[in-house]
Amino acid sequence: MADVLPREVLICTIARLLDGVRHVAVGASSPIPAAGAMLLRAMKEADGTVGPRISILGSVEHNFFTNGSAELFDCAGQGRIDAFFLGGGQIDGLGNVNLVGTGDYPRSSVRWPGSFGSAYLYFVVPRVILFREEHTPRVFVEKVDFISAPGVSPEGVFRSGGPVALLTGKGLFRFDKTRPGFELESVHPGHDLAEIKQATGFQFAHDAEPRQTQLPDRPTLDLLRGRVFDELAETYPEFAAQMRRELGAVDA
Amino acid sequence: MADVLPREVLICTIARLLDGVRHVAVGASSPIPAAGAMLLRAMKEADGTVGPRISILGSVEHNFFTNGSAELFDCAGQGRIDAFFLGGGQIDGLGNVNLVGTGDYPRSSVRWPGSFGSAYLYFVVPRVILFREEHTPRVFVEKVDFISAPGVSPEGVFRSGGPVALLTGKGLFRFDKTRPGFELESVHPGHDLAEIKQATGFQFAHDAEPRQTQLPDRPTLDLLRGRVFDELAETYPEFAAQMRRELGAVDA
Amino acid sequence: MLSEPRAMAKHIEPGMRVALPVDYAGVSMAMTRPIIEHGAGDLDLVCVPTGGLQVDQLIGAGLVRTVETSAVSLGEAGGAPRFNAAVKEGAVRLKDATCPAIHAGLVAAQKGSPFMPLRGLIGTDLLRHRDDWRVIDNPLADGGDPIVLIPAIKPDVTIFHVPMADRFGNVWIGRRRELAAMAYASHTVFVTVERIVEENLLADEMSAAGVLPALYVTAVARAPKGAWPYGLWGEYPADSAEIARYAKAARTADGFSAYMAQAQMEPA
Amino acid sequence: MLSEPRAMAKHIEPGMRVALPVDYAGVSMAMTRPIIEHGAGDLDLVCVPTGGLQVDQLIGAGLVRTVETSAVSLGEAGGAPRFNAAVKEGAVRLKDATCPAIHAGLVAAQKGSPFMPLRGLIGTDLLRHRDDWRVIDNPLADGGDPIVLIPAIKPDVTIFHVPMADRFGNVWIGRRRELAAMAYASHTVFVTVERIVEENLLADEMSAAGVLPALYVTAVARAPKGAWPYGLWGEYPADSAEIARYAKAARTADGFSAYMAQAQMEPA
Repeated sequence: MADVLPREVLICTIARLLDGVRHVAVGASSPIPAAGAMLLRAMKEADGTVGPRISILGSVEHNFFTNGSAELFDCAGQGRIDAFFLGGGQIDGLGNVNLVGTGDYPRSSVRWPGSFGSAYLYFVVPRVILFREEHTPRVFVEKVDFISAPGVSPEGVFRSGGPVALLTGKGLFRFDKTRPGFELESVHPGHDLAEIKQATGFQFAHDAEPRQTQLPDRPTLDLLRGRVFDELAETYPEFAAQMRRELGAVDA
Repeated sequence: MADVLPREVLICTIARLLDGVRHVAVGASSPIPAAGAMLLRAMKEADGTVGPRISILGSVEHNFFTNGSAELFDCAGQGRIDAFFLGGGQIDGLGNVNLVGTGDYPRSSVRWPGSFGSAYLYFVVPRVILFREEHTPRVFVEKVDFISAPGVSPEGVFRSGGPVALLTGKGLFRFDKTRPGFELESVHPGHDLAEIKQATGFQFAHDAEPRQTQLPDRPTLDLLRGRVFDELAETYPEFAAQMRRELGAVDA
Repeated sequence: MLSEPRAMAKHIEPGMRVALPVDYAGVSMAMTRPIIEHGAGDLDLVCVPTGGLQVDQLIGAGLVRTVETSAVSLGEAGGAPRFNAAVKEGAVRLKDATCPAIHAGLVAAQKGSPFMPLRGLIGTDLLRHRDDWRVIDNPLADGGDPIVLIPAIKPDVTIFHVPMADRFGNVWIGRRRELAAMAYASHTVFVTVERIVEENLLADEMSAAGVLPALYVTAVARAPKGAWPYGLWGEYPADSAEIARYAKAARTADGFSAYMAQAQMEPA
Repeated sequence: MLSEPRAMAKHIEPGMRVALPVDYAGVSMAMTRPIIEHGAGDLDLVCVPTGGLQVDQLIGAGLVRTVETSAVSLGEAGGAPRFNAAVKEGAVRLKDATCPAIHAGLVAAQKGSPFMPLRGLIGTDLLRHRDDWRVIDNPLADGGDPIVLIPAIKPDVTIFHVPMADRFGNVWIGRRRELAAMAYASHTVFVTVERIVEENLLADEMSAAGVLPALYVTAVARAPKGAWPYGLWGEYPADSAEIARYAKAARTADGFSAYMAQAQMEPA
């Protein structure tokens, strides 16, 4: 399986994390989450069952909304969105996400765009997947400088959603909201526990010898490289082309 | 001026009461208020100024709304509707309106349709004109059996609107919210104070010899019988036809 | 996605909260008799924001437990006879409302909020009889500013009729956006339509603007003239003679039964 | 009703609260330079719900006092350089929000309500820095259910760009209904359009469904390619090369001034 690209591992892992959802929403510039959702849909349809509905924000092709930019949030508030992805300039060990900036607010030394819908969606979407390819101590910090959206809430606070997993370029973590904290579930090929520990600014639970992230089987890979990259190209042409270039380099 | 029909007096009085409004909303089955609003618009345009915008609920021709049946109320809440008409199965001397029924609620002995939007619009439309042709002690009672919408509110209650006048088949009253109560402003031709007192179940202020309701001049009447009845016929064909039949009978 | 009225009616269970639109917005009269045949009772109706023929017939058939509404009438044809009789007998529980309060409850559900504030209402007997509405002192003012909170209205089922849907379940509601509000707020949405079109209504920006997406639609059934004897905007006018005929017939329980027993369920 | 961008910009006064749409909804870039030329400052911007090029340019021109927004960025072209610089210098006051909170504030204004409740937010630093938001205990629950109230957002002016308007001032917004929400909530609404059409857009049910009625529109001006370098839905794509060119130029104040001084205000 040396011919599986790192990003293909990510896409296939996302498809697994999404298994069972009816409706997943994906941000406008999130080709890997979108590819994961499309792969799950393709797999379900290949099995003769119904795949998830995929709403891609900002896409015309995958826009099922007709009520302006408020509809995504209304839809989530109605319980009609089962899964969503969040990134973050900083993510800490309690699942807190910072999309605003570093240093003292409001005069942040580094300012990021802002919290977008995270301060709401993180509370009401049951399966939020934290996704950030860059796995460094700069991103995964002990404590975020600004809480755009908290990982957990005190008892009594209305919360039907929250983080279930954190997927990075090096590994996959599950979020345990009872503890609360992350637990390393698996390590991607080419990485190891020591490296992940060094790259992570927060403490996390882990087995002594964590297992490797599950790799896709041949039929899944065929589906991904065929139908899914075709579909992906409609919305993310540059990303799909790049993936295909990288595959070409591997084959050569 | 013997040739002015009683309903023409009502229509012309309504046009006077609406003077200065930018936007008036009229119920679906309210041809006389609609005619009054259309007459005002025609008079303004004849003077070379801008007449009021007229929204007729349920009309296609005069429907400026595109956001469903909530839009009228939103629009009123935004302060974009200056005048509205309310009737009522019962109206009392404090301007309280009952659109629900007589006797003990909820098992009303006579049940009317219900309060519609009155419990909101009466509070937020600055110039509400109470209009009921039938002027009897059955309608104009000392105290309504059910308050669909109150004529006045205690200090501190948000209220940017309320009743300004009560127009009936016999006369015109002004509403004085400081007292609070009605004051007879004028009596329509063919009626007198004694008759109105007998027909009204609540006390009201009045001059010893109240004046007669102002009658339309010739140009106003021409405008009404020409352009306004034409416009009215688009939305209320039966009412316009009946008015013209009655005018024909007078002329004959 | 594609169904037929009788099949959709079977999903209505006793005790469900059912939202129905105002007479001019697109009433699915085609669903009325299937619902009555199916016979699930103890329904809690929500009229958005007022009710008419359909509500009167469901009450006449004995299926209704409560009516939340701003009014019930047959318009030009007068009062709603079975509703009025049921009120007099105490056979239905009333939740008398005002139009924007019904809309506010639906918006709360649409937004996933437990309530919406609404101006007006204070000092009315509507408020006095609604123990589900709550008056609070506006927390954003300096005190002494009472305001009413309307709880979210979350219907189990919404039922309406519109001109068209596409094969994917996208439903064209045009400017009757209260139909979208009802659907957003509801668990299940049944729609009857004059016609099913081949093209995807979301594919063109012009038609998409008036679409309730399939996301919110449980099933769609074709029912030509499905609003009759009500009219349907942009399609056909109301049949006021038929509504008047009903109004007269339904003055008595027997007259109502005789009217409903008639075979004529669609215009000749 | 019919006007032109420069004339509309003259109605913007110092200290006004100005609502602007998200980059893909229809930004009236055609109004940006006229607003800057006119020069009214101390503006309180409300981004619905996020801001981009236009917001960055108004900040760069020194016209902005506060920014209420869920984010400001140039999308694929990266961070918004003048916004980021102003944040670092403390030159603008931030009212950091989250998308549904901006929508909630507009809906409150649309409904004539003083506030709207919103789930989420509790425990965020957004809430901690917003003294205009208020946490209350949900009065409809049994206690112990905190919820945030968002006050009504009532902009003085809303400005956006769409494909068309008719001669009567009816504006076609299609499915971008946040533009309607902004207009409902605002005192004054200025719209630029690609074209003015002859027919009344309200006369046909299909086009009417996507119309913001003239009732809410203060003035309309024709401005072909008026969203450029942003795209306009159903009309033309974004010019990402131009946006990237701006992003690079505006890294410094001088670069920004040089870019804005260029004569090219429309695509070649």
